[in-house]
Amino acid sequence: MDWWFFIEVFVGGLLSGVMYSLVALGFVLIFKASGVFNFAQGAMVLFAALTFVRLLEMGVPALLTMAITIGVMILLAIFIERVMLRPLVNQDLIILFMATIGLNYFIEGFAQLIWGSHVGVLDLGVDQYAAFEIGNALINKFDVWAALIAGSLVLVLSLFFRFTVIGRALRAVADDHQAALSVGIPLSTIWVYVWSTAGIVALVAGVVWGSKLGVQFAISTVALKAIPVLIIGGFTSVPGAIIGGLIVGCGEKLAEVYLGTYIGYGIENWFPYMLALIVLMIRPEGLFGEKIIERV
Amino acid sequence: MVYRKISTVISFFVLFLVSASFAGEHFVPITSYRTGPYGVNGAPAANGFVDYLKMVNARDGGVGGVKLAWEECETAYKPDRFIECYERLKNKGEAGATVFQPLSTGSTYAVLDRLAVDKIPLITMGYGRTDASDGSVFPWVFPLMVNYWSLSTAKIKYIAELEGGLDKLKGLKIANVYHDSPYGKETGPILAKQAELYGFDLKGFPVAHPGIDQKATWLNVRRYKPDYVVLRGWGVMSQTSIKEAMRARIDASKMVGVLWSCSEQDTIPPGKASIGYSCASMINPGTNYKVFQDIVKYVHDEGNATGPKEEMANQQMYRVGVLMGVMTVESIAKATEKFGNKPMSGEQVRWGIENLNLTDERLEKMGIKDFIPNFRVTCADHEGSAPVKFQRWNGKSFEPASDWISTDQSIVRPMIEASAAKYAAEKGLSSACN
Amino acid sequence: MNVNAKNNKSAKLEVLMDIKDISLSFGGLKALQNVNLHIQKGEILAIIGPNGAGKSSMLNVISGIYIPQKGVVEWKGKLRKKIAPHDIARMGIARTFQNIALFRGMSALENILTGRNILMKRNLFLEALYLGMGRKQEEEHRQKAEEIIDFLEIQSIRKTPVARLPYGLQKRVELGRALALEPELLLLDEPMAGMNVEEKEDMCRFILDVNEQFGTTIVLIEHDMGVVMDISDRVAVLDYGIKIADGTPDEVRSEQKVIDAYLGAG
Amino acid sequence: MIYRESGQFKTTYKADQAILPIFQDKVAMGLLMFFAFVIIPFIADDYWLSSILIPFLALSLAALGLNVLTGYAGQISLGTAAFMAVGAFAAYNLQVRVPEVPFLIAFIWGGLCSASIGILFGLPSLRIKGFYLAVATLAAQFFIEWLLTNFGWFTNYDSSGVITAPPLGIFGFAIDNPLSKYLLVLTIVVLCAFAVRNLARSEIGRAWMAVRDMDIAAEAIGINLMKTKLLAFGVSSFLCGLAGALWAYIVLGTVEPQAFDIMRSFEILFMVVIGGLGSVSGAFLGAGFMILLPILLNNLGSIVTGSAISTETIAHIEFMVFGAFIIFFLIVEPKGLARLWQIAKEKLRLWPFPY
Repeated sequence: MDWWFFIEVFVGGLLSGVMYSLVALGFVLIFKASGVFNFAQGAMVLFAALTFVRLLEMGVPALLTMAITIGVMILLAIFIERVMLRPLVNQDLIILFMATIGLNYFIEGFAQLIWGSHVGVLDLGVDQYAAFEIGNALINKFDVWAALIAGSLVLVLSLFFRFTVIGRALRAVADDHQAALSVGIPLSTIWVYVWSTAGIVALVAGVVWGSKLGVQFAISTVALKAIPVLIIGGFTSVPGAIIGGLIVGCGEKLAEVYLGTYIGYGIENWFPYMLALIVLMIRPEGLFGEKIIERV
Repeated sequence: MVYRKISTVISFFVLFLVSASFAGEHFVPITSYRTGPYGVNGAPAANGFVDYLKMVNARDGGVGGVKLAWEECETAYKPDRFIECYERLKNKGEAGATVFQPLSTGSTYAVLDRLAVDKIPLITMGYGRTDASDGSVFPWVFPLMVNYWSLSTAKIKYIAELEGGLDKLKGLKIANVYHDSPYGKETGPILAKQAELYGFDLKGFPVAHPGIDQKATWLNVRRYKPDYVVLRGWGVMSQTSIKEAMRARIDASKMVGVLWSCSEQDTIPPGKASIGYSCASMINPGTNYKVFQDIVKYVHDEGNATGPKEEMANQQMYRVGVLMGVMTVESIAKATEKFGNKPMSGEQVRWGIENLNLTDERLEKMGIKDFIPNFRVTCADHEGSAPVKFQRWNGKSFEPASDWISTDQSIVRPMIEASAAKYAAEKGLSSACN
Repeated sequence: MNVNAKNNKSAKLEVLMDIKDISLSFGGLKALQNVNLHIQKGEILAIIGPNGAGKSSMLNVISGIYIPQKGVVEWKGKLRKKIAPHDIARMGIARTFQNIALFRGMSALENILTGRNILMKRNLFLEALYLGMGRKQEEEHRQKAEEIIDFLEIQSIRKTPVARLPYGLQKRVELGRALALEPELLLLDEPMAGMNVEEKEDMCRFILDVNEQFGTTIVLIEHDMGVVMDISDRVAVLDYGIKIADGTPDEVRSEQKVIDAYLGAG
Repeated sequence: MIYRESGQFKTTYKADQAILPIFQDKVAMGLLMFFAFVIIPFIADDYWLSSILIPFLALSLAALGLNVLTGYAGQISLGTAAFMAVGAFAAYNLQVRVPEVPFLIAFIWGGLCSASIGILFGLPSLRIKGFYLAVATLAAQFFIEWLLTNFGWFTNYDSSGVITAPPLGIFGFAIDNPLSKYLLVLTIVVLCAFAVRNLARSEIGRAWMAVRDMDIAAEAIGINLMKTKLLAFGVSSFLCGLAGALWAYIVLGTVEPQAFDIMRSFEILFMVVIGGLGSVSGAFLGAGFMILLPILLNNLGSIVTGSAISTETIAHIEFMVFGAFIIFFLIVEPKGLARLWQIAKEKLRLWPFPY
């Protein structure tokens, strides 16, 4: 067997895995702080990316665009907290989960309604096609670069959790809501913080994915890739999201390439889920997650 | 609030029932999809279609003095939604719907059985059910100009041209990267046939909908080390394929896309990756044909265009949409020649389509000379097997990459007839031609 | 009336469950240590003790949810093996929970009927068609359920969703659901917790009536000493997982260890 | 008709346990059935039959199936469409392999296959709950879609991977026009609806609800969680499979695996949520809502053709409205339209006196 090719597949898998983690992070943040599984994360990615690219198309300078988009995502978070989370605060988590599916549809519609659905081209000035050659293996530079962004984002987030007041509050909330209040920040505020943060993560993910795929409706479907990542990595762990992403990325690519030859291509659509299913059966809380207390 | 909702529901239905009654007009149902994963392709096509109809009304006052009326219905590329649209629009207008164009293979399949009952023809230009080209079995379906299989033969010819002769195909490795759906699978059999005929090696690589993540697929393609890649993509898949191809160090000039991977949505996002990428088309690139000048003159300048003006120049799908309009109108025109200047019914238009004969003079008159090749439909041959034009993307726009390449009916026709015969046997149909 | 009732009961000493020298611990924490306890048929046995004395653990051992690391539990003279939670009920042991565990989506009647499920046969088709046995058993058991409803005097709230009922009534419905199983042994986990005086009196009455009319053996955990002393035939006192006393209310009341334990705890 | 319970005293529990204890409800149901079976065939045209009523009924059946699982047994599933697909393809394959099999048998066979697959993917529900289970069902969704697309056997090696339903006929009477198809679907769906209603008020239904509301207590009173959950998965998938067969055979006629993609699963989940969790009527109300809304918006668009609102805008608005309604119902009335209807009835019952 061709080992250089194996390396290429393996590393390629790792790199796209990081891209999944990038999306998964948004889920983790919200789940960590509110126990809500936010199905709408994918739509938020779409919304952020669309906002960003359309503003650029209008000729708004990049930095300003970034600032505005962040602002928009924060507004979105506030809106969600007011309209959806507050009324559902003491509801069963499964109800909240279904509500976020509704939210997902709402945002998808809204995003395309105001920004239109034509493909937006996002050039970050990084050559998508250049690659390092290691032996006969090609390692795409853009993917490496995206991986670095994801990595640094994770770093920032973990620091944020460890050293800022809000961060600590969030972790407190994760443990129990009373504790959060004792930190002196009302729950609603905290939720706004979390969803804003998730929105900003979505923006980063959107920009990276968008520049890779072109900004369009389809990028909201990357969320579906992130779900098994979460199951495997654990819903509550930021590093877990990364490791989970890597496992899923590698797993599906290797399966597609080496298994696919025998049982037919297209495995990568379900392989991560089967992987997740196995993890669920053995260790429901995921590899890095905290033990699930009968919440859902 | 329940009651209020119900009452609004009712009131709306009443409204729409009384609203669209198109007296004394040819009714053209337009089933478009401006949304969903394929909206990016569907929207410009619909705009082109509608703009052309508007132009005809403005320029010629309709067809044979009878105005064209149309209603658009969003299918979101879903067969069940298309059926709903079909059922809703089929009886609109004084003489009922003239002809449907689903612009979706799945939808085509879904209404196949209903056409004969409703006596409404279907034009499926460059898509749909291939063996419907056999008019003796499928009297109501018209895969005009070129169907999937014919197209495929032209594609292989084109590759041979690049290589310098059909004999050069021997020993080549050709990868068929296709959308994992009825549309994508349709060319499997014909390619296999050609592979054995010309002695090239063929391997298929399916890409699951929507096809935004194809890394693994292209790793496989790369491992296969193909000389050429036939790209049978649709929607977001195509552009992603072109990108991944370059990432996998497969040169765009070695990629040949099909009809539906041949628009700017596919070639612009990949940037430099798509320079040199070529793809099949029913039409010549560019807009310097009379028909487009007329659309500008009678529609855009009048300020009642459906979409933005740039579309015409930088949207292949817009031009395809215009072509759809052209075929509809021409069929109606043909029908009026026989049945007189009154609103045409589906059945009458069916006759019109079946007797289409687009000679150069005719094309000249229609202002689309050289925009499309000339071809002729017969009862047996609902395709007219028009030649195919290949276009190459130069980084800014498409330009002709070949002459009109004729399709190889000697391969396609027998397969079509065999397949059609099988269908006829299943359904117990007798030949519609004599 | 209780007095002579008790006497002639304690005359026939048939042991329903015999718990021999069991120990139970979670990780380091020793919940129960070398506890011996037997439950006589037809009696009302109360298990009391300060918080964290191991009362609930004891109840769970009796109900079979916990399997003690050491010691054996005999049920009707036979050694009881590990059993699936849903088989406990089939053995004839029913229970109520400390914090109400009713099926909130159902009416009082449905909750009680659900208690009868265990006595019904399952037949997908007949039940789907609501024919033959599928229908017959519904109607028969409805009859039984109504008897319980009458017994607990909750006719008026039959069709009310339990979520809408006041606390006391919910407790009553839960008791009804347990009774619907027609158990031999009924375990009550703090049946009167958080009740006002009237509610408590009602509940006492029901417990005694159940014991009298159906001859059901009852084991209950309760904080309220007063209540316990009034209604129970026998009282077992736990403290830090050790049984420090076991006897008639009067005996226990006079037991020095008990007084210390409670003063200590109090 | 005035809606009054008063004066109707049930003398026997039998009477009280009838499927519709209240007289007016009996009458209403009777009228509804009369309307559906007798009036509609006269007033509805082909458009209404074949593109609104038949799809509506088929999807209602799917929603009913999901409601058994999610509404009654409290197990959430995002794989409904996959189970529909199993039903459709199983029915098709039986008829292809054994041509003389009548289609009704094929439908039931489809349902049974779907049921067994459902039970298989229901196994994780013994260990996991909530959206963890949803993930398990997602696995089913993607895996089955792939399986059907990837292996030609399932489509009888059709070159484009679609299945075309053979013509339907019963006792030599061909079911080929919209009306006969409508009546067929209606009959099947009504029968299923009554079956579910019966289950819901019987021992099985109570077991399901017990598991949904408080599984620990359910165990304590002797309900076997495993059997109960798997039974729910089985019955649910059976109905979904049947719905799938109807969808393939009668609504579309020719169908590709992609017709049962994840979007369909969500659509049906929405029907259940909007219509009302844990109620039979909810499935129908939800389905009706989900079918009519797009058409309504669409017509709204075509009334003001192109000029004011483009179909594009309409479709986006459609997305928003769905989303908004989901959230609205989850906040205001988790039991959905069915509950609102019930409340309306209670009000009516007390009318004109507020108390």
